[in-house]
Order: sequence, then structure tokens, then C-alpha cells
Amino acid sequence: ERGTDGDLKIIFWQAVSTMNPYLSGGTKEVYGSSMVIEPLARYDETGNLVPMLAAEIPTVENGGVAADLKSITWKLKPDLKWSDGTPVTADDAIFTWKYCTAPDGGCAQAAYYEGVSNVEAVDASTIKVSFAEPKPYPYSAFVGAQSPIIQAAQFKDCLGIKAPECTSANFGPIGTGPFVVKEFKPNDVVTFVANPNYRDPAKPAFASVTLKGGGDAASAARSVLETGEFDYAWNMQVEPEVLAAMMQAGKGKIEVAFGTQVERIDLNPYAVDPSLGDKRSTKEAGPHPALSDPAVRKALSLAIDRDIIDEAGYGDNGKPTCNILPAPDIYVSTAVDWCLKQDLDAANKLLEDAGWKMGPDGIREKDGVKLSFLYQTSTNSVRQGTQALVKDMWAQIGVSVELRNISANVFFGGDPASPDTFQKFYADIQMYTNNFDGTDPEKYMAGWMCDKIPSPANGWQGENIVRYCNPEYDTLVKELGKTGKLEDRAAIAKKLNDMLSNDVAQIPLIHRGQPSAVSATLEGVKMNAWDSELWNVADWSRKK
Amino acid sequence: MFTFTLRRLLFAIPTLLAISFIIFALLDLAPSDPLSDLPLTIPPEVREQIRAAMGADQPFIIRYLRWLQQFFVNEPLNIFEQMTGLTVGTGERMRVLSWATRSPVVDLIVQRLPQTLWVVGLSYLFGVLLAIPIGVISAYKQYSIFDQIGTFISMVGYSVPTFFTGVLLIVIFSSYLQWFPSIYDTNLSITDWSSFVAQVKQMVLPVTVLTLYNTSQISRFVRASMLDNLHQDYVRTARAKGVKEKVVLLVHVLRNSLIPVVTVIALGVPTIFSGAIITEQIFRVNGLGQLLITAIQGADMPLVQTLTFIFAFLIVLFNLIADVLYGLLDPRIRYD
Amino acid sequence: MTDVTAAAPAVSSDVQKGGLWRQFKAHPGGVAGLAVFLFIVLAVYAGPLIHTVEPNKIDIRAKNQGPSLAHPFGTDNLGHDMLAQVLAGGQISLAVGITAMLLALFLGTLVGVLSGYIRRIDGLLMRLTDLFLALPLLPLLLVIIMLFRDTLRTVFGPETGIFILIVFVIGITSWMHTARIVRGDVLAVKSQEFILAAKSSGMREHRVILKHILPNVMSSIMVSATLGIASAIITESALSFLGLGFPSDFPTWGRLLYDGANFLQITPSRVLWPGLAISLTVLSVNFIGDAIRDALDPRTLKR
Amino acid sequence: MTLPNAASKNMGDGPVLSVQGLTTSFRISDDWRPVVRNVSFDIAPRETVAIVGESGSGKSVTSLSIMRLLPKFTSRIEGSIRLGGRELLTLGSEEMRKVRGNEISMIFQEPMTSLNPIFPIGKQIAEAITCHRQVSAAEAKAEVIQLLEKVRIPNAKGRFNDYPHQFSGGMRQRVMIAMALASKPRLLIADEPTTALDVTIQGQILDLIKVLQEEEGMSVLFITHDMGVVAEVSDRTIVMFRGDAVETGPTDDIFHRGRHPYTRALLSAVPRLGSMAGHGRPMRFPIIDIASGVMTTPETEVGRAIETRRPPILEVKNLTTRFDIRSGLLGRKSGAVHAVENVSFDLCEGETLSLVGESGCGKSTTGRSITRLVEPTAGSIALDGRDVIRLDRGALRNMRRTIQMVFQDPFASLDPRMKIGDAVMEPFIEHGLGTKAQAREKAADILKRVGLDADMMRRYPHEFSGGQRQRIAIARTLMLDPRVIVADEAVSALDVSIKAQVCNLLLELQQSFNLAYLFISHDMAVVERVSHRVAVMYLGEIVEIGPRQAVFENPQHPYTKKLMAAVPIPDPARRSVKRAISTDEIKSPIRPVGYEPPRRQYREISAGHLVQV
Ligand SMILES: Nc1ncnc2c1ncn2[C@@H]1O[C@H](COP(=O)(O)OP(=O)(O)OP(=O)(O)O)[C@@H](O)[C@H]1O
Ligand SMILES: Nc1ncnc2c1ncn2[C@@H]1O[C@H](COP(=O)(O)OP(=O)(O)OP(=O)(O)O)[C@@H](O)[C@H]1O
Ligand SMILES: [Mg+2]
Ligand SMILES: [Mg+2]
Ligand code: NI
Repeated sequence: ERGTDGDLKIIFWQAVSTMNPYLSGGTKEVYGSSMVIEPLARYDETGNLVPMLAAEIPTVENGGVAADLKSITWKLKPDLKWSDGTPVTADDAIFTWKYCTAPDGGCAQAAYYEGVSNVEAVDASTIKVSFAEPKPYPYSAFVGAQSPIIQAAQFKDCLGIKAPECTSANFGPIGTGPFVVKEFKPNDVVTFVANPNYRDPAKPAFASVTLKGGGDAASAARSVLETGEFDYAWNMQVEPEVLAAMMQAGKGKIEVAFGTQVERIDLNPYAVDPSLGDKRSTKEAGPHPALSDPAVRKALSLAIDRDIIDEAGYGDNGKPTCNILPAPDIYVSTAVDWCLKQDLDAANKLLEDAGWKMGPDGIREKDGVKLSFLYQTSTNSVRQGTQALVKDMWAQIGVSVELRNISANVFFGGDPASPDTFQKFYADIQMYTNNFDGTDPEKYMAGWMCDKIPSPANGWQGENIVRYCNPEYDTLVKELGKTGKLEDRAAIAKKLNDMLSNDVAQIPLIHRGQPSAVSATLEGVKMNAWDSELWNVADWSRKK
Repeated sequence: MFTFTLRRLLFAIPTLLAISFIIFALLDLAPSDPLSDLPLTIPPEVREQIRAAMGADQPFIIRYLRWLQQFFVNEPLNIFEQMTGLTVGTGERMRVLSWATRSPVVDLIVQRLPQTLWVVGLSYLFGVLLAIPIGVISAYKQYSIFDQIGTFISMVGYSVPTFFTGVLLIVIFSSYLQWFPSIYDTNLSITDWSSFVAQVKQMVLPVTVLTLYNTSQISRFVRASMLDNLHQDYVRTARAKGVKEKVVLLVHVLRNSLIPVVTVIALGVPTIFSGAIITEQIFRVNGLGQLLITAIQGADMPLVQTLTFIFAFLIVLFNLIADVLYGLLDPRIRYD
Repeated sequence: MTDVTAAAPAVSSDVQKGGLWRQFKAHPGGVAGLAVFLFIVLAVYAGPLIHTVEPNKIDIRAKNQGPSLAHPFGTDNLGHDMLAQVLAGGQISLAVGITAMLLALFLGTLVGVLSGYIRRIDGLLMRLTDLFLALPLLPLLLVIIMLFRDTLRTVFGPETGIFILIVFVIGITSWMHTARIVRGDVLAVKSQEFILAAKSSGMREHRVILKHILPNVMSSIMVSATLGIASAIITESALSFLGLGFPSDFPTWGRLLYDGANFLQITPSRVLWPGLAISLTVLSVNFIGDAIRDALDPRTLKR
Repeated sequence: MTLPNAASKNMGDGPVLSVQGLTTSFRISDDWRPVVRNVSFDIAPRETVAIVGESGSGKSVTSLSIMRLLPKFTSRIEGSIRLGGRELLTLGSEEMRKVRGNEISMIFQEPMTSLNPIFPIGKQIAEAITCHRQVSAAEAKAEVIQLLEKVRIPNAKGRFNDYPHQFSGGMRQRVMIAMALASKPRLLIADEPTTALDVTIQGQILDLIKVLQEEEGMSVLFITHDMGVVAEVSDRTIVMFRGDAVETGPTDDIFHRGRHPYTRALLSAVPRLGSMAGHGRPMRFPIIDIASGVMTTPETEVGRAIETRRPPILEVKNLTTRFDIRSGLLGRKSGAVHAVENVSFDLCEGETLSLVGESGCGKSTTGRSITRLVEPTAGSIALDGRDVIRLDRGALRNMRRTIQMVFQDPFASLDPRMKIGDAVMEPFIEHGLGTKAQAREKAADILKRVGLDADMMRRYPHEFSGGQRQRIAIARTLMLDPRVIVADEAVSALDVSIKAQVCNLLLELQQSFNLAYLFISHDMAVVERVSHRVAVMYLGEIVEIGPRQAVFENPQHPYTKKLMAAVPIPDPARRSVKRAISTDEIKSPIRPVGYEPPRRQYREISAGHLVQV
């Protein structure tokens, strides 16, 4: 029965700053808005597409996707209504496309409309999306929480440069989802009420939702697990034993969804000596005196005991991995497993054989080059714990590291003037997490291509942070772009993954899950790593 | 005194302009980036577009001038329009927009003000109200049990950071005893007795944490300053007149001791408006402090700039007030 | 007068030597404070010789333990020995706390005295103070660190470099309160007649400041000093938690407390000890400050 | 209003205050050192008892003991003090509070530090009324203004809201007196209440006290050094000497039949106005051994006759100093205190010029202007040929070595946190005149010469008596061997024997180093002794100036004449002779904005003797 279960209280310790995911691509905004505005289709907890506003998922088989892979045609569910009671039409989708691709609009989700050459209305409820090039994987525009459909009527004056000025629309978009924004306090709290025009008259069970923000992960967890003030808390990056202790109160538990996040260590193949100045960490600087040696790279990976790192920092929220591409299942390679078990002897031997001799201070060296590195990461207690553990492990193979942590907003900020960004990589070693949206890894895997190496020439932009460059790899990626069949794509992707792992382009550490705290009184939560965690909030209800 | 005040107020204008420029330059120089909390999956081209849409790609000086115009011309005009209902010009003008929320910064501040004033302001008020008697008694009964305990509590209260006391209080009072909520509800509006009780309850913990800190700090200054004056000859004169001991302390000695106290308080009042960052975070009061810190972390330049500027204005104002008070408190201090 | 004259030499001869120290000794709180402070310093520097566990030694199997013989203060979630960490942290925290406090105190007193005493530069210095008060701390820190970290690192090495940087950063951002308070006091003191008398004897201005103004504004400075140590120790931890401080393998009291806060229920000893260490340090410094204050003020009741 | 007051007023003939075996000790580093030993005396209703005695003999401490106002932890009072039969020493603190200010009130010795610097004086006086009686603020204010007028503060209404630092030394003292009289106490303890007052006002104040005594039946405990005042006011006199009350008796007996050698010494040393008739040059005081009462050094004429031909060391021309008065919210200038108006004089080496005049007439301001401690509004000052007004900072500093000043209020002019030894040595070290050891030696020597013990160098200012502090202040100026000393009431708080000693020292120094003194004083007898020339100031202007002999023996200006006539004579026999209470209006130096002082003309009576017409 709609609206019988009272208030649902959700806490996002990073607060929601706007309800328009096109203006702020942050995960929290995307999740928050996913309760209000919906895409045509989204991924379920297993990573499969489920229709939302669309009647069904178009495929080549059912004719929804053109045989030349250059267009896809969506059919809307019948009688769809916006929360203000007006009907949803194909024009809204067209408008959404225009909205996000308008110049000067600064649309954060423009990538989802990349390659879309046209969106047109075949009829009032049929949308045809055409692509400039054949798209083997056409489910990007209007799919997933990042590219929902917004109401043309509401946003019609907000195109392009005007987009940020439509504050009331951005804070309270009219949607088709189970809830409607009642009051929005940016970076603080959002209150929702059930959408009276929601397509399923029995849903949502909750009459209202309070989405509170602010604070830190541990206290958010506490408010669900220990004090029971809240029902759901997102992104519980807290030491596992702390969560375990909180769970003893019996008010809730931690649910984890595994997506594509991998905590990894980057080893810089280029020299980073400060005396090199601006050339640091670029090809011009020349190879790194130690880290360009494959033996060193491999030894570093071998020396890490991923189980300990997992246990100390992640618990149930992480799994040791040797793969850069950890999910979805069909893409997961099982070929690389040499790094899963710590092998100090093998690592020592590798180094010994490569000529890195143990010095009197317990640090290996060769030709006057010491295995002594600067190891940076963003500030975060779990990462600092991992740093400490890794430092300890590497000390056992005669490698010493100096630790450094950098404020996340600097590290990930990409300010070309700052020496501390992860793109610049003015350190020997760095650690962070990366992942990809959705379920298709093509774009992600393309990030290791030679031309994606950040450098002053491209303003330090580029996804190839590890500065991996292998022509063979590049060719394979291009092949993936042309392959349409899922099995084949998977095979190529696995191969790419194995190449990266075996070349130790990067040291994958942990396949990280997304832990959330869920109250014991809440029913229907299905953790989803492929879409918004609140994707099925319409189905949530209070346990009777 | 009046001319002094007037001159200082006039002098404050260039001061504030200079301060605003320096703040702007500083923020610009700082290596943090407004796009840092976007997922890494957003490709570089898109980032560039976002940056351009925010105007962050403009040269520094243009951005500064634009902010000046928006803050000093457009915003006041806007307030004027809202108050009078008149429209000046076309009524179309760019307000200071936050990068993160894409909404007018002034509205954000107005929205945050109530909870900050309630929690931080009240705890400051409590702090002052408690600190003065504690400081006075501590000094009057120097080395008594009261003084020793007061010293102990205030030193511990000051030296143990709020990020710890906050968590401790939550664990005790929210988790175990379940007396008070650990999360502040900013939507709560007082309409009846029960909502009033709820409001009081949710304020108890954050206000306690902050009051402890404020009281500790101010009472130390009160005590030290009182000790300096307690043994002066004029105190003897006052006693010789048969003035009540309370009056001797609170009127004769305290007023002579007020200069450092006024300074500390005047320094503290603007910080009410800058919020109490850590405490607000812990209890999710989400006031101005939290606004500022999220803005800084998100490199939301217009918001940080505006908030800091308002803060700077308050600092200048309250330091001026302190200076005027000096003159009133001690006639020997003259400004001319 | 016989008694007076007879008593006087006896009195003066024992006050003669180290009058201040004698006064100080007469103050039980001050002596206790000094003893505790010395104990902490001693423990922190000599303690690691007795308790020889490496502070960064990781023993993951022994994580989250309560106090035991092997780990008297228990261990943290990575299996660090807390006692060793508290001792090692103390070395840094004390050094940072005291030097940063001294720097801030020095700057604050300098600015405060100058602007209180010299009318001409008062306006300028106070506006400078306003500016520093208004500057948002975080971006300022980020800029300072961006500009100077690497230079200092190459000149002084990673540890000393960051130490200098942190002390500098804390000092430069926390002198303003002292400055304002001292200035207020100076304004009040300088209008008193003994300053006029000192001037009339032809004292140089800076000597007037040093010998007459400063001792008379000492009590506020002392309070600022005590509070300054506490905030310097805490600020240091805030810095490292923002990624601007010492590398994470350098424990400090503030950070131990910060990291331990979430483990309050699991291993209370993790927060108890660093918290106690900070409080005791501040408390002892406070009592020392009180004693010095009293020793400097001839009129307070001496017990 | 409390019952005991009403009840005790008709208690009849028992003594108002009865002090028995009072012993007061101070704790000096763990020893209790008695400074008042076994003092006993009674005061009957309407009686005036004077305590006289050596400086530092415990007079102030005795009075503070009666009020129980000594610092709690560093002092101890033993014996018994009864007020109308009630034991004060065991009284609860609240009871004691009701006694203070109501039944006994007190005038403190040093008015500058005894007034709260941050409250207007009007408020401070009113407080004495309102804290014992239920009166409205307006009534209290009216009463205060009346009191201020009674103590002859000019423009009382206008100065109600002024602060202590805006008053002259004597005016502050009068404020203290007004405060003490405000509550019409049964017993008034007056500790040197008139030292800073000129003789005319002193006379008026004494009369005022007498009137109150008659009307309200007040008893008075009067502490003073001025034997003239003692003779005039007191019924009985107690002589204190080094902590003991050595002699008690009717004033007449004490004056004429003193038994204790100190008493005799005290009285024979008293300078009398007119005793210098016929002498042209200053004269040393006779020195009388206080133990035996025998004169050891006879009075001798010292110094040279003034040589007018020599260029003066200090030349003051048309000096004018005004203090702006600001009022109202806007702080507009509403007038000015014309503290010093068009003053000109010069001072030669080896010469003493005395500045006398009504309290508040601008003497101290003149002194301060000359040393540029306050910036003069106009005029020129030449010191040793250099223009003082145009000196830069460094030169000013050097200049200050040449000219030194003794401040009127010695306590306020000593840094409370500095040991007096350091304070005395400081100028010497500051100017780099020698090593620390040399400084110490010199300081010890000078302290000894002003009658202090070198061992006292380790003590802090508050541990001294008023007279002792005054001597410290003198010692400090002497450290620099200046050529000019501005001595602002430098000997007012000293008992006659020490006053003689210090004056002799000054004369001696003058003789050996050719020092010039600008000697500001109210004590006409001392002025007569020490000065070569005298200038009489009135309302900021010099009304008469000339050689001492000429001015004293042939006063011309009416004010000078009045001054001379008002000097009290140390003879108890004349105490019944009443002065006519002056009813003439009190003139105020406050002038509206834009006021132009009239040009003054001077008439030369004899060589160098000028009188304003
Ligand atoms: N607080 C104190 N601590 C120690 N000694 C003190 C204190 N106050 C006064 N004395 C000493 O007690 C003695 C008596 O002082 P008191 O003030 O009574 O002198 P006095 O007779 O009033 O002298 P004067 O005429 O100079 O004022 C002096 O030797 C003085 O140094
Ligand atoms: N700082 C000041 N502000 C305003 N008025 C002042 C100030 N100092 C002195 N006066 C006034 O100037 C006048 C002269 O004061 P001054 O101190 O020179 O008198 P004096 O002759 O030394 O008197 P006394 O003999 O009483 O010490 C007085 O009316 C006094 O109130
Ligand atoms: Mg005395
Ligand atoms: Mg005077
Ligand atoms: Ni004797």
C-alpha cells in the first residue's frame, strides 16, 4: 500500500548538493536524484538491464537495435506520467539529450551522449537514438542512473549557459520516480514525499524520505547500526572491526555490493626526481631508475599480502584480487593468480637475480640506485593503514618507502598547477581506487592506451595514469571497439586485463565492494553496484 | 571616539577590499579543484566543459572583478528588490552562484544561519555566561578547591579536541543511554511543546561540547586578568567604602579586568558565524561551518570567497567594536 | 626600626639568588606541573630505551588488543604497539606543540606590543591581524604546503622539512589571538604613570617595552601560551588528517586520538592514553604558567 | 542604613574606638615581621586624635588594621580593636563590610592608585552613599556635587563624570576626602589627607572636617606629618616611632612637654614660616638626632646668591598646555582645560625655583610639559640652549638625562612588578653610565642618603610606606646626576626629620653639582627654606614671580597674600582661632572652544619681582 510505512531515513555522509545529476556528476547526487528521475532502463543488482520507463530492452534480436549497430529505438511504457500529472513523451527524452549536449551547459554526463548523432521521436512514445559510428554496446544514453530523463516543460528555459540559474528546477526536478522532492537544502537534507502519480499505485510503501547529509562514515554507520536513528547509510568506508562492533547492537547490518572498484597501486615507469622539474613523470624524464625494471615491479607485487590488507581495511567489503577488471563475472579473468599469495622468497629472489643487492641498511641497491620510493595516496584512514602494511611488507624485501598522503581534493583535483595530483604522479608509487560505470569495460580498458598518458602537452589529462604503453595492447583495444558479440568482447577484455596484470602495469590490491548500512527494520533492499543503490527504493518497506 | 569610529569604518572599506582580493588570490592559488569529487570515470573533455560552464576557465582578474560586481552590486540590489518588491533595471543579473550546488550563495548562507546561530551562538553565549563567574570565583578564591577543579576541567576541556568529546558524548548519550539524538534535524521547526523538547534534546550534545570548549578558554582569561587586578589599591578603597564584596568583584575588579576578556570575546563572536566545523560535522548540524568546509573541500570558490568575506567583515567589525569598547572600559585609552 | 633593619638583611639575602625560582618553588601547583611535565618529557625521550618495541612494527595478529604485559597500552587495528606509538608520538607532539606555541607567542606578542605601543603602526598591524584571522585556513595551508614542501624537503630532509613546515604553518596561523589580547593589555598598561616615569628617565622605547610593558601583560601571555600548546598539538593532528602534516607512519598524539576515536568502544585504551597525555601536558604547562605568573606578580598571595 | 549606627550614636561617653595592644605583622618569606607593635589608644566621640611619626613607622598600617583592609594572607593583626564596644577583629566579613564606609571611613594616602581608574569620580563617590543608604541616583548625584563643592573642586557639576587621571594630585585627594565624608561616618581615619593641597584649600578642608565634627559628632583619627595641622586640629596626639606608639597625650602636652626624644626631635625640626626672614639664600635644616633629641648639625645658609648674568639652563617662554574636553556621543570638543597658560620663567644653574599655587592650578602640568611628558600646546622651552619641543626621539632621550622629574604620586610612578632596587638602578644602566655592580653601589648609596636601607632594594613598591616610596622616587632621579630636577611634591609625604634630611641632601647636591631645581610644593615653610626664587601660579598662569625674600616678605598679588595667610602655625594654642571659611566662588580653568586668554601685563616691583596686573 502506498505511503503506509511512514518516513524512510537515509543518511549520506557526503551530502547531496543538487538534484540534477547533469549538473553535478557526483555519486551522491546521482543516487539522490535516482529516487525522483528515472532513465529508460537501468541495471539490476546482477548487472542486467531492466526496463524502467521503457517497455522493454531493445536488442538486435527484438529489432530495437539496428543491425548496423547505428541506432537504437526505445518504446516508452504506456500511460507514463510525470509527478505533476502531465504525460511523459518522447520529446522529454529529446529535450534531455539537447539539454546535456547544449554548448556551455557543462553537462557532467555528456559522456553518456557521446557518439549520439541524433535523438528523434518516432511517435509520442517511441524514441530513436542514432549514432555516428556503429555502437557495439548501445546502452548508454538514457540508461543508468547517470542519464535519467528530465521534464522538458520544467527545464525548457534552462538550456546551455542558463542551466545553473534554474535553481528551483535543479533542486526539485519533476520526475517519474517513486518520490517527489518536497524540500531541498543543499548539502544538508532533502525531504521527499511519495509521488502521487507513480506508475505502480501500490508503491512506494514509504510516505516520505529524509535524506540527510554530512559528517563522517563512522558516525553515519553508528546512526544506523547502533542508535537506530536512521534506516540506511551509504558508503561505509570504516574499519571492519568498528562496523562489527556496531553491529552487535543488533539494529542493522552491513550490505555489500561488488562492482568494478579496484584499489590499486601505480608504479611510475618514468623518472620523478625533483631535479627534473617539469619533465618529471613524463617520457622526456627518461625511465625510472628502478621501477622501469620489470623484476622490481613484479617483486613489489609479489611481496604484498593482500589478505592482510583486506582483513585490516576492508573485511567483508573487499576481496584480494590480481585483476584490474574485476567484474562483471563474464569479464573476470582467472588466468592471473601469481600475485594472490604473498611470496617473499620469490620476490627476494627476483630482485637478487636482477642484481638488486641488499645494502647494509637493509635496502637493496644496484649501481647506486636504491630501492627507496615515495609512496603517495589520498588521505583516508583505511588507505593510511594499507600504506603502513605495504611499507612493512616491502621492508622485508629490502624496499623502503617514504609515505605521503595528500588531501583528496588536491590529489584527485587535477589542478594543473598543483604538483600533488594523481595525474601528475610526481611520486614513485601511488595508490587509489578506480572503476567504471555500467557494465561495459570498453572505455575503461582504453584507458591504458599510449595516447592517454597524461603529459604537459595534454594538460595532464588522460586516463593512463600508470603511463603504460604497449602497442600490442592498443591494437587489442581497437579490436574490442569493433567487436559486437558479448562473448568475444569478454574474451578480449580478459586478455587486456591479463596483459596489464602480467606486465605489472599496475598492482591491483583489493576488489572493493560498496558497503552500506541497512536497518534491520528495512525490507526490500537490494544492493546494487551497477546503478544507484536506491534503484529499487520503490520496493522498500518497513518490516512489520 | 565617534570620529575615531567613523574613520575606522571608512578605513575598513579598503581593508576589506584588500582582504577580499588576498583571499581570492589565495583560493585561486590553492591546488584544490572543484571537480575533485566527481567520479574518475568522467572523461577529461567533459571536465573541461564543466569547468568552462562554471566560468572557472576565465583569467583570475576577470573572475575577481565579476565576483566583486556580483557581491557588492547584484546581491544588495537583489535584497533590495526582495524587500521592496521593486525592480531595478531589468531585474536580470547574475548572482553569486555556488559551483557545487549551482544556486545563489547568499540563499545557502541564509538557509544555514538559523542552526548555526542556535547551536554555535547559544554555546558561545553559554560559554561567556559560564566563563565569567567561573573565572571570577577562581581568581577570587585562588587555589581553592573550586579553582583547582575549575582549572582541571577547563584545561582538559580545552585540550581534548571536540572530535573526541563529540564522539564520546554520542557513544554515551546516544548509543548507550539513548537520551539524545546523535544527528541534528535541521528540518525541525518548533511548533508546539514536543517539538520544542525535541529541539532542546538535539541541541544538548553539540551545545555541551562547544560550551565546554568556549568556557574553558574564556574563563582562563577572566581568571588571569582578575588576578592582576584583585590586589590593586582601588579595590581596597572600594572595600573601605563598605561596598559589597560582590560589587567589589563584579564592578570594580571585573571591569578593570575586562580588556583581555573583551578581546577574546570579540575574537570569538565572528567565529560563531563561521560555525564550528568539527562539531557541526560530528552532530550534522550542517550550519555555516559545514557549509564552509564542504565548500573548501569541493573548491567551491564563489561560496568560499563569499563566506570568508562575510567572515572577514565580521572580524573587522568586531575588532572595531572591541576597540571602541576598550575606550569605554578604560578612559585612559583614548583614540583620536 | 631595630627589628625591621635586623630582619631585612636576612630577608634579602635569601631572596637574592634566583628570586624567581624561589618564588616558583613556593608554588606547589607549579612544582607539581613542572614535575609532571619533566616526567612526560623524560618518558617520551627515554621511554623508548626501556620499552624497545618499534612504534611502526606491525603485528597484525595482535591487533586491537587491550593492555597486556607485552603491550601495556594495548595495540591498534594494525597491531602497532600503542605504548611505543604514544611515546613516539609524544616526541613529535611535544616538539611541535612547544615550538609552534613559542613561535605563535613570539609573533603575537611582537605584533601586539608593537601595535599597542606605537600608535603609528597600530592600524596597519591590526588590519594585518584581521587579514590573518579572516584567511581561510585550509586553502592557506594547501598553498603553503604546495609552495614550500618540496623545497624544505630537499634542504632539510623529509622529516625535518615537514617539521619546520608544520611548526611554521601552525605558528603563522595562530598568533592573531595573542596579538589582539596583548595589544589590548598594552593599551591599558601604557597609559599608567609608571610608564611615563620610565620614559621620563630617558629609557629607550624598546627597553620600556621589555622591562615595563611586557611583565605587566604577562598573565594574558601565559594563558595564551598554555592554550596555545593545546591547540598546536590538536592543530597538528588536524593537519595530518587533512594530509598536510606528518606522513602517516609518524604517530602524533593528536592523530592517535583522532584515529582512535572510532575505536572508542573496541579498545578504549587507544584513546585514553593519547588523550591523557595531551591533557596532562597542557595541564602541567598551565600550572607552570600559573606559577610563573604568580612569581612575577609581587602582590598575589603566595602560598 | 543600619541600626547599630543609630543606636551607637547615643551611646554616650564611651570611646568610639578603642585600640588595645594592636600588633600587626607582615609575612616576609615565611617570617612574620611585626611593623606595628602593641599600640593602644582610645578615641572619644567628637575627638580628633592625630598620629604623627616617622615615615614608615606604621601609621598607615595601624589605620588599615583598624579597617581590616590589609592583605589577607600576608598580614596578621593581633590585639583588640573595639568600635563603640564591638570587637572588630572577630566580626564576620559581612558585618565588617557594614562598618566600613558607614561607621568608619578612610582617606587613603595615595589618591592616584586608590581611585579606580576606570570609573568617573562622581560615580565612585556616589557609591559610598548608595551602598549604605537607600537613595535615588539623582539624589546621590546632587549630594555628590555638593560634596565636591565643599572640597572645593571647581566646576563640580561639570567634573562629575571625569576620570581620576584627569584630575590633579590635590584634586584627587579632595575626591578621596569627599568620598570618605559622603557617608557621614562616626569615625574618620584620614591618612595624610592634605599633603597634596595648597594651604588655602587645606585650611578649608580642615574647617569642613571641624564643621562635620561639630554637626555630626564625628571622631577623627588624623595621620599627618604637618605639625601645623596637628596643632590646629587635634585634641590628642600619638607619636609613633618605628612601630611603637612612644608617646600619647593631649596635643598641647606633646607640643610643649614632649618626653620622648623623638617627640622633641620632631618638634624642634618643624620649619616655621617666616623663620627665614632676613636670609637671602636657602638654608639647611637643622639635624636633630632622633634618639637623643639633640641638634647635631645646626642650620646654615647654603648656596650662592642668584647670578642673573649667567645664561639660564632652562628657559620657558609662553608655555601653554591645554587638555581638550570632549563630550556627548559624538565626542566633539566642547572646551579645554587651560592647565598651563602663557607661562614664562627661567632657571639658572644652582638655582631653586619654587612653584607654588592652588591645587589644580597647573603646576604638575608645567613640570610635565617641560620634560615633554605631555605635549605642550604652544610656547618654547630651551634646555641648556636646545629647543626641547623640536627634539627628535633620540635627542629627547639624551635631554632627559639632563632633566629629571620626581612624580607627585610616587606609587603610581613605580612599576608594581619591579623591585625597587632595579627601579632605582634602571636609569643608570639604561644610559650606559656604568656596570650593574656600579649601579648597585650607587643606588645603595643614594638610598642610604635619602634615609632608606640598601637592603630594601629587594622589595616591591607595595611593601613600602608612602614616604618611603617618595624617597625611592627621589633616589631614582638622582641616579643620573641630572642638571635640572623637577621635584613635584617630592617631600610632601615625609615626616619632618626625614624631610629635613632629604632637603638637606638636595641642597648639598645643588651646592656640589650646581643643580637647578624646579620645586613644586604646597609646603610654604619648606619652600621658604630651599628656594632662591618663587613663582606663584593661579589658574594656569604665573601671577607673581620673584626672589624668595621679595615674594615672602612683600607679597603683592592678592592670591599670594591669601596663600601666606593661610599657612597653619604649629602652635596648639592658636587652634581656637578660626579662619573665615572662604565663600568666594571656586574658579575653574575650563574654557569654551575658541576662548582667547587675555594678554597679561606684569609690573616689576623690585629687581626680578614681577606681579601680574
Ligand atoms: N604590604 C607590606 N608588606 C611588607 N611590609 C610592608 C607592607 N606595607 C607596609 N610595610 C612596611 O611597614 C612599615 C610601616 O608602613 P606604613 O605604611 O604604616 O608607614 P607610615 O607610617 O604610614 O609611613 P609614611 O608616613 O611614610 O606613609 C614600613 O616599613 C613599610 O615598609
Ligand atoms: N590628562 C588630563 N586630562 C584633562 N585634564 C587634566 C589632565 N591632567 C590634568 N588636568 C587638569 O589640568 C589642571 C591642572 O592640573 P595639574 O595636575 O597641573 O595641577 P597641579 O597644579 O599639579 O595641582 P596639584 O597641586 O593638586 O597637584 C587640573 O584642572 C586638572 O584637572
Ligand atoms: Mg603612610
Ligand atoms: Mg600636581
Ligand atoms: Ni627600635
